[in-house]
Amino acid sequence: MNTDKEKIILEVENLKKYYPIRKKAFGKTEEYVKSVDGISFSVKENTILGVVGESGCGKSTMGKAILNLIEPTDGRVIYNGKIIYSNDKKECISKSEMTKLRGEMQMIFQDPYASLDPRKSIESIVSEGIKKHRNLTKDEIREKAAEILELCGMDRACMVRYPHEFSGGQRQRIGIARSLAINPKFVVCDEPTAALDVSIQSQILNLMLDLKEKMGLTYIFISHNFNVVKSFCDEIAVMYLGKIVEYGPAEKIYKNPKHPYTQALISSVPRNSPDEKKERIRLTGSIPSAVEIPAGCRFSTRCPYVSDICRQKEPEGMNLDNDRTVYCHLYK
Amino acid sequence: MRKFLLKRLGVALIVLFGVSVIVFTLIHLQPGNPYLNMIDPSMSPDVVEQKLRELGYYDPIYIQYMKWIGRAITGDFGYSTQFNAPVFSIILDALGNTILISVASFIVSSVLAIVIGIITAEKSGTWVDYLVTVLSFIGISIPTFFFALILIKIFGYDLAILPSSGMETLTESYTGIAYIFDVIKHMILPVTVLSLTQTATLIRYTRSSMLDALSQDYMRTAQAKGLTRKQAIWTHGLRNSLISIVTVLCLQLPTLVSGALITETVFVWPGIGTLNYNAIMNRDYMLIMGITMMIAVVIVIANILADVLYAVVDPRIKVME
Amino acid sequence: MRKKKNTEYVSLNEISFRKFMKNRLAVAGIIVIALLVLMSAAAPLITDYSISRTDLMNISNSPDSSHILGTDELGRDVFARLLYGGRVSILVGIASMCVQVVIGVTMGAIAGYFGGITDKIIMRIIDIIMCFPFFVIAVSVAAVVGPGIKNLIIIIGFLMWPNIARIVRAEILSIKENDYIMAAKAMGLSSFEIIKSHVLPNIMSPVLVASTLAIANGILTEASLSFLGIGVRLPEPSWGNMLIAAQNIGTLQREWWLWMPAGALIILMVLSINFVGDGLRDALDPRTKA
Amino acid sequence: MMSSLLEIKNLEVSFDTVMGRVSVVRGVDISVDKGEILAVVGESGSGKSVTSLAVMGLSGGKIENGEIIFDGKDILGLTEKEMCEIRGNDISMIFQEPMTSLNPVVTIYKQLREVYKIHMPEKKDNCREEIIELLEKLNIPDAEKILKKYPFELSGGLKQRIMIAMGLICNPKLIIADEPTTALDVTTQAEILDILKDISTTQKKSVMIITHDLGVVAEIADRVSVMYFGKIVENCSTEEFFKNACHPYSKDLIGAMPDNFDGRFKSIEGNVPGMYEEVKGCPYFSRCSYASEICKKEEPPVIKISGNHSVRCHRAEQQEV
Amino acid sequence: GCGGSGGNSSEAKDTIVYSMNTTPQGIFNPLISNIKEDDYVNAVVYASLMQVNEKGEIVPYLAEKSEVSEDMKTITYDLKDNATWHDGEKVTAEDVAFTLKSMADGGYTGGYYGDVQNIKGAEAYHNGEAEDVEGIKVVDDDTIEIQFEKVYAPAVTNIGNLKILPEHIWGEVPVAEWQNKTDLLNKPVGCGPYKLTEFTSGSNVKFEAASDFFDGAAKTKNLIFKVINADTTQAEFKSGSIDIANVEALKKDDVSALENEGYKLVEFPNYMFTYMGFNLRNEKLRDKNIRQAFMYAVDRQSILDNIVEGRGEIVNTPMLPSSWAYPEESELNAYKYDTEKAKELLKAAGYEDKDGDGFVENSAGEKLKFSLVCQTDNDIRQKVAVSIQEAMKAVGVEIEIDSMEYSAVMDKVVANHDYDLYMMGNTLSLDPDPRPMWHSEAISNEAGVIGYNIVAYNNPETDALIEKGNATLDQEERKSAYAEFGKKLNEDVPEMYLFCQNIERVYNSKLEGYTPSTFNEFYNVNNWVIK
Ligand SMILES: Nc1ncnc2c1ncn2[C@@H]1O[C@H](COP(=O)(O)OP(=O)(O)OP(=O)(O)O)[C@@H](O)[C@H]1O
Ligand SMILES: Nc1ncnc2c1ncn2[C@@H]1O[C@H](COP(=O)(O)OP(=O)(O)OP(=O)(O)O)[C@@H](O)[C@H]1O
Ligand SMILES: [Mg+2]
Ligand SMILES: [Mg+2]
Repeated sequence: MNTDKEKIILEVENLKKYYPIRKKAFGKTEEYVKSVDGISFSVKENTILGVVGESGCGKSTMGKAILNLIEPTDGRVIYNGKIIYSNDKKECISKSEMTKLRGEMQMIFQDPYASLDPRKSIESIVSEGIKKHRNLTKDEIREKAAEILELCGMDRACMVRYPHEFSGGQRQRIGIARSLAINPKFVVCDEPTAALDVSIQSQILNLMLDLKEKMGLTYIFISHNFNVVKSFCDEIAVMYLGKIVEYGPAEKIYKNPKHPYTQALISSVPRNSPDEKKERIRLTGSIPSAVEIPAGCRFSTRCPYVSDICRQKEPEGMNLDNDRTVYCHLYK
Repeated sequence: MRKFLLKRLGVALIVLFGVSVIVFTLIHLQPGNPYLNMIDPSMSPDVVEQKLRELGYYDPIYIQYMKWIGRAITGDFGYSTQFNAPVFSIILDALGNTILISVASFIVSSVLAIVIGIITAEKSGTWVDYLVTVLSFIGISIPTFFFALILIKIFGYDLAILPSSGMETLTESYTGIAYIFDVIKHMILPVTVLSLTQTATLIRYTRSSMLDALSQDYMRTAQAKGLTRKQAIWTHGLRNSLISIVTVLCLQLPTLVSGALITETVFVWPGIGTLNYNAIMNRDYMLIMGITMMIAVVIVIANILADVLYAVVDPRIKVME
Repeated sequence: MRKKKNTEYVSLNEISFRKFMKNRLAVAGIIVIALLVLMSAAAPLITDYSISRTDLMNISNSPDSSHILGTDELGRDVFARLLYGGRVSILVGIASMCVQVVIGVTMGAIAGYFGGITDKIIMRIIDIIMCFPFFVIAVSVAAVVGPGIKNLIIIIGFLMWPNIARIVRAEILSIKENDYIMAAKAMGLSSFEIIKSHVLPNIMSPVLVASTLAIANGILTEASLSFLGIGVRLPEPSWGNMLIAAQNIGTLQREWWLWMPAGALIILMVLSINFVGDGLRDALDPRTKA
Repeated sequence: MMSSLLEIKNLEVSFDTVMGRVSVVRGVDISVDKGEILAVVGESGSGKSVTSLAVMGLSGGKIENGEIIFDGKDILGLTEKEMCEIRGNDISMIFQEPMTSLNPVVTIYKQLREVYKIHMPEKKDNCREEIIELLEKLNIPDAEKILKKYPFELSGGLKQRIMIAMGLICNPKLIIADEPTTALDVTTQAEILDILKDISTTQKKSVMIITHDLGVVAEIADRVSVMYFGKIVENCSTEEFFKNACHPYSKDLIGAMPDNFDGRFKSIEGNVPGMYEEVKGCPYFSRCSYASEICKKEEPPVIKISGNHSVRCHRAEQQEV
Repeated sequence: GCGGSGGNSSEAKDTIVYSMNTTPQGIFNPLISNIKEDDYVNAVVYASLMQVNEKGEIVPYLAEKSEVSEDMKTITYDLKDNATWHDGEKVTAEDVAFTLKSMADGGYTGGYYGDVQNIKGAEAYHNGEAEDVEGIKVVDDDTIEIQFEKVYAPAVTNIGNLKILPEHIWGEVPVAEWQNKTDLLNKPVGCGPYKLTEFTSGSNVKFEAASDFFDGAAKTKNLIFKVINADTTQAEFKSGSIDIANVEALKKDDVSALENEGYKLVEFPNYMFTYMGFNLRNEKLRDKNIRQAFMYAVDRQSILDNIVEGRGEIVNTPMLPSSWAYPEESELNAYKYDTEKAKELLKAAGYEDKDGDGFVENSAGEKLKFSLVCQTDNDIRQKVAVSIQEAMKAVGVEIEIDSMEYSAVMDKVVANHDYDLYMMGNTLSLDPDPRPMWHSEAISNEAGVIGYNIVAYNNPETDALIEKGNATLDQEERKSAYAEFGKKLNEDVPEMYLFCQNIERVYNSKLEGYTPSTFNEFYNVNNWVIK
């Protein structure tokens, strides 16, 4: 669908990740949490793709699966023309090649408290990747680490300290520095600013924007916060229950959401001042679990516009305005 | 559930087989000859050799093992060379006595440990905590045989108020309640010794799992509801720490039947521990194997039980590997 | 302790150290252990008596100016034996702990990190060893390989490592899911590198605690094995086999110097080690307050 | 002027740490009126949670100074028993982390029923109907079924609603909500906020909500208290806050809202002083764009700008003068 | 209750509790039992034809009288006609014949075949070549006649002391299967003074006086054997739970303390002496000089005086000093402690400390170094081993002590002959026949094959003396043969003779009639009574 000359850096085809569970104690492994249930999209170089959606809809899982940090259940992931994951193992690149590629693809983790090794100094956390992927001397590594930390707004003196001594915002910046230290081309950012206060959030987002410009980076940016996403990202993918329900340019989607779920989501974004008037779409109905996915459209149990077909048939992707896709029977 | 149990039982059989092979090999490798005391100096060496050959003493170990396992599978654990009786019935005789004191000390120590452990966790950092900590560490630090002897000296000799060996007063023929009291009186010292180290270890365990529970957010919630700290500890804290305590207790089950070798020996308590001691000292291979396998079976069962119980008491554990 | 200026930088290790130093029992424990180790190491400097010189004319003498802790049942100097005995007991404790830690950590780490079939096999091996009747095996192995400190260490080490392996495995399972492990993977580190530099350092504190317990346990096990007569080779003393001398009421009653010092030292040592272990656990656990 | 339901006066709370004693809350004054929603905002680590926990008597720190007057009573002087009467009954608290704030091994029903047991023992046997009614009021679908579940079986939003239900059972006069929606997505967040607002308007309950999200403030709060480095620096109505904030920090905070994007996000330069640093003048001095000499040397006093708008800033003083 | 000190209790008791330190194993058939504790049970349950009294004389017991024929090859026993089994059956000569025949049976697994081997036709029967043992003749219900192939002195004593089994019980079971008949073994039917009522393995054995015992019912109704922990004997006495205890393991002070509390002590010579064996298969130890050097270098008297606290006697030849066959002390070399002499002997053997390191070496620079196998569960032997180690160090010989449990010692030393030195006790029987331990036929040099001439002492001269002593019933003649044998072994020292520690029993002072003797503590158990 994308005919642009812009280079596509990542392509995801029908990605799936199921976690096996047993419903009852000692039962059989017959049930699965379908965290990511068949997702396809592509990302252009030097753009930011925002991913939004309810908590638990599979955003983090998707991010990790793309980077092969968890083994996907099915699908294909192509990075820069190389197949880094495929169900057919023969197609995939070799392990050593993958290790090399890891120097180009990075992830910033959601939880700033769990993603730094509490027993490593900041220096060793940040320099670990440099050591692995670049042939540099000790001093050069240190210099490089200090440089990137400063770039992320951290004092060079913090290098001898340990993670517990830093606030959440600072930790998040360290995590970002770690990912960026090895000069990646592509970064999955998993809610890098949730749970931070607004001023720190701003600092971090600015940094990421700077880097994108300076280094030509590509991001997948996972977030709850529409206020951020709408201005920060070029494109947005809205996820619901393991699937993408709407995909398109950020501005358009924010201004004019098509999918009922996106509409509800955007209407729920808090006002920016008490005077602002806003009508919220209230969702009713039961929230399905990722184990028992409803037949037909996944959103049918809560959708205000539900009709019979929604309960029977899973909607196909509809191309609207040339640059956006929506998965909903309303737009036949 | 059935499938889970079947699978676990299959694995258990492998474990039991492994245990039997290794233990059998080891005990047969060691020097020592179970038949030596059957042999009188006045017998001539030829006769002796002839006899030992008949007994299978010269067979290679693997042949001996095959013979043993062949019979063991049918439930025949052979004859004790020492007692000239079927291993099975010997173990059965001793098992009751062992269970008597081990269950008593199990109950005493679990109850004590849980109560004391919770109190110390609740009062962590105070002198009560310190005192119990020091005492429980002392409990862990005293070698069993030494503690047993000190108790005998004090209560059996200096004060002479408690019997120091056996299970009953032989010179009296008590019946009914009087008999039960008599046995209880004989149990006091060995049970005290057994309980001491168990309690001490369990206290440490309860305390730490309790402290763990205390630092959880739901404790704060409970207090925000209006429970006092103490109430919160005894309801929510206990409920959560019990999960791990219960499984630890499960893993203690094997000691209920294995008997305490040293304690039983010191107090001449005719249980599995004493039996095991005699069996080791007399190289009574069949008896050693019998006891080993019995204990191994109990350990394996206790492990399965621990897993099952863990899943039962903790609703979160629905996913079993 | 000198109060540091507020603005000075404090590392994790330093905080742990401070927490540890605040734990009076643990500090006392360290001091006692250091003293005991020093005294037994420097035994020849402290006493002129040897461990074996018997003096049948002076059997079981109570303490006097020539024998400050009296003589034992063969007329040997109890104090000298106590000093030298400490070497054995402490060595058995520490060395058997090392054996356990080396095997236990390796096996536990492999099982916990890789999971799957490796895990299953290792866990079954652990199950098998856990099913071993300790004394039966100890006696058999001692009989096969002969008595002596080295063998004692091996027996204890090889039979007790499953405890540590289990702890290590459980800990690894609980931290394995942490994002920093995944982050290391994202860096392209190999499994071995991840285990070495991220997993093991983070399970240090339970392992340290288990290790201190293992030392204590080693000392006590040596004593128990002495009770069964399979401890060290005669006439070498250990605290355990000295305590065995008190095996009857008469000795307990009249000859306190034969058992009290050895008993006291065992208890003191084990107690100190336990306190240190407890202190370490609290100090290394970032969640506990000082 | 309405009488305050809760009045915190000059509250100081400190903690003992390895590094020595640190003062976390350094003289906070907050008041919550009957039927109003007060939002407390501020930099993370400024002492918001500690202040609210101090009201519940659960802060775990040492209260160095100050008064907390609830409903006319100074509750700092109460015994634990008396405090328990208030907790969960007159004041209830909803915590940030719904995931960990519920006891993982007890069913929802039992956890809710516990409040009845504590505060209304006479009703504890037939509270089921009441609970279901309450849950339905909170828009919880399938209330009947949910009661039987364990916390881990519920989604974050549901858990947070259960927490709210727990807080509402006793008809408290004050609800304290510490970042009740931080972990939740916007749709769920909006629902929770609706509920809180509804309770406050229809049932005349007072709510004190702590949040980072100025959107949340705009959405529901009647009044705002801005906290910085252990002190309240500005206190005004929500409208005033968004239109007419006076303290430079408040202004910067509003400026930093992501909505004000112009190619870059706005942020506040510099850092909060470290916990252990001694601060003489205004703690915002180093980051403040209006800072003058006096700010460095003297701590600003509280300046009343209008009826219920007060601010702690030298500049306001100067403007006044 | 069981309180109150046994020494002062005033009420008469109808129960005597005899304590032992190891549990009986329940093999209550005297022909196949093999531990001391089982033998004690058998001693009160069964009766033998003759028995030893406290003076060491052999007197009739179940037999009314015994007669030896002119040619000393036939013995006739007349049984008491009032003897009955505990189940009421009469004891007859058939039972005696059955007992003897069972021992000669090819399937017999016990250790006493040697006692009947010399009966006429026994070998043929043993090998399955005869239906019956020709030499055993039941004359009538009460009379049995036993004919021997040749004169064999020990047999007289040994057969006389055999406990008789009831044919109607054991006759139905093939001899080869006796050892597996747990029921019969645990519930013996004998004709002795007490019948067993209950056996609790690991704990106790209870007996009740047999009312129709042929020498009159025992004076005390109940007898109990109780297993106790030797280390807590004092506590057992104090709580009144035992009446008689073995106190050899206690210190002298402890024993005196018991005496002071009103208990009585009885001491009598042991039938076991402690020694350290030299492995004569070892080249160095084959040198008599070195062996004698050991004897001189170790202060055996001091060991006896201090480690055993003087409660025993030095032994200088492998015989019991209390036995009638023991040579005159004056004719034996007492090997008085003399380190100089020891060093001289070592020098004579070619070992001398030339390099001044305190240890002797031979011309090739080889040191004298031996390992000493010692059992872990015997405190006294361990102490003695350490003293010997120290004493030998003083003359320049290095000894390393190898401790192991008793069964491992037996395996290593007796079965596999793989040792230099070992500590052990030599248990002797009533008849002083040295044959089982010292005849060259009792040597085994094959690994795994047990031989009770453990040290492998091979001397045709002494073999001849042993045979000579066994071939006559004349005590004087035997005595002179054995004395000669004793002197020879005193000179050759195939083992270092140490001491014979007395048997000591402490008992309730109210207990009367308790006059134990070396070989039979229970010969008059029917007369024991607590007043
Ligand atoms: N290791 C796992 N095992 C089983 N289920 C898992 C696992 N990890 C995630 N899940 C499930 O997969 C689903 C998606 O989880 P994921 O973390 O990707 O959600 P998310 O969209 O990132 O949510 P949030 O916004 O809260 O971060 C959830 O239902 C979660 O419970
Ligand atoms: N128990 C404690 N011991 C020591 N310091 C503590 C303790 N509890 C809180 N603090 C410190 O007090 C300060 C204020 O904490 P508080 O939790 O009130 O911050 P907050 O304003 O709620 O921040 P956030 O918005 O991140 O939740 C923090 O710096 C914190 O480290
Ligand atoms: Mg996520
Ligand atoms: Mg907070």
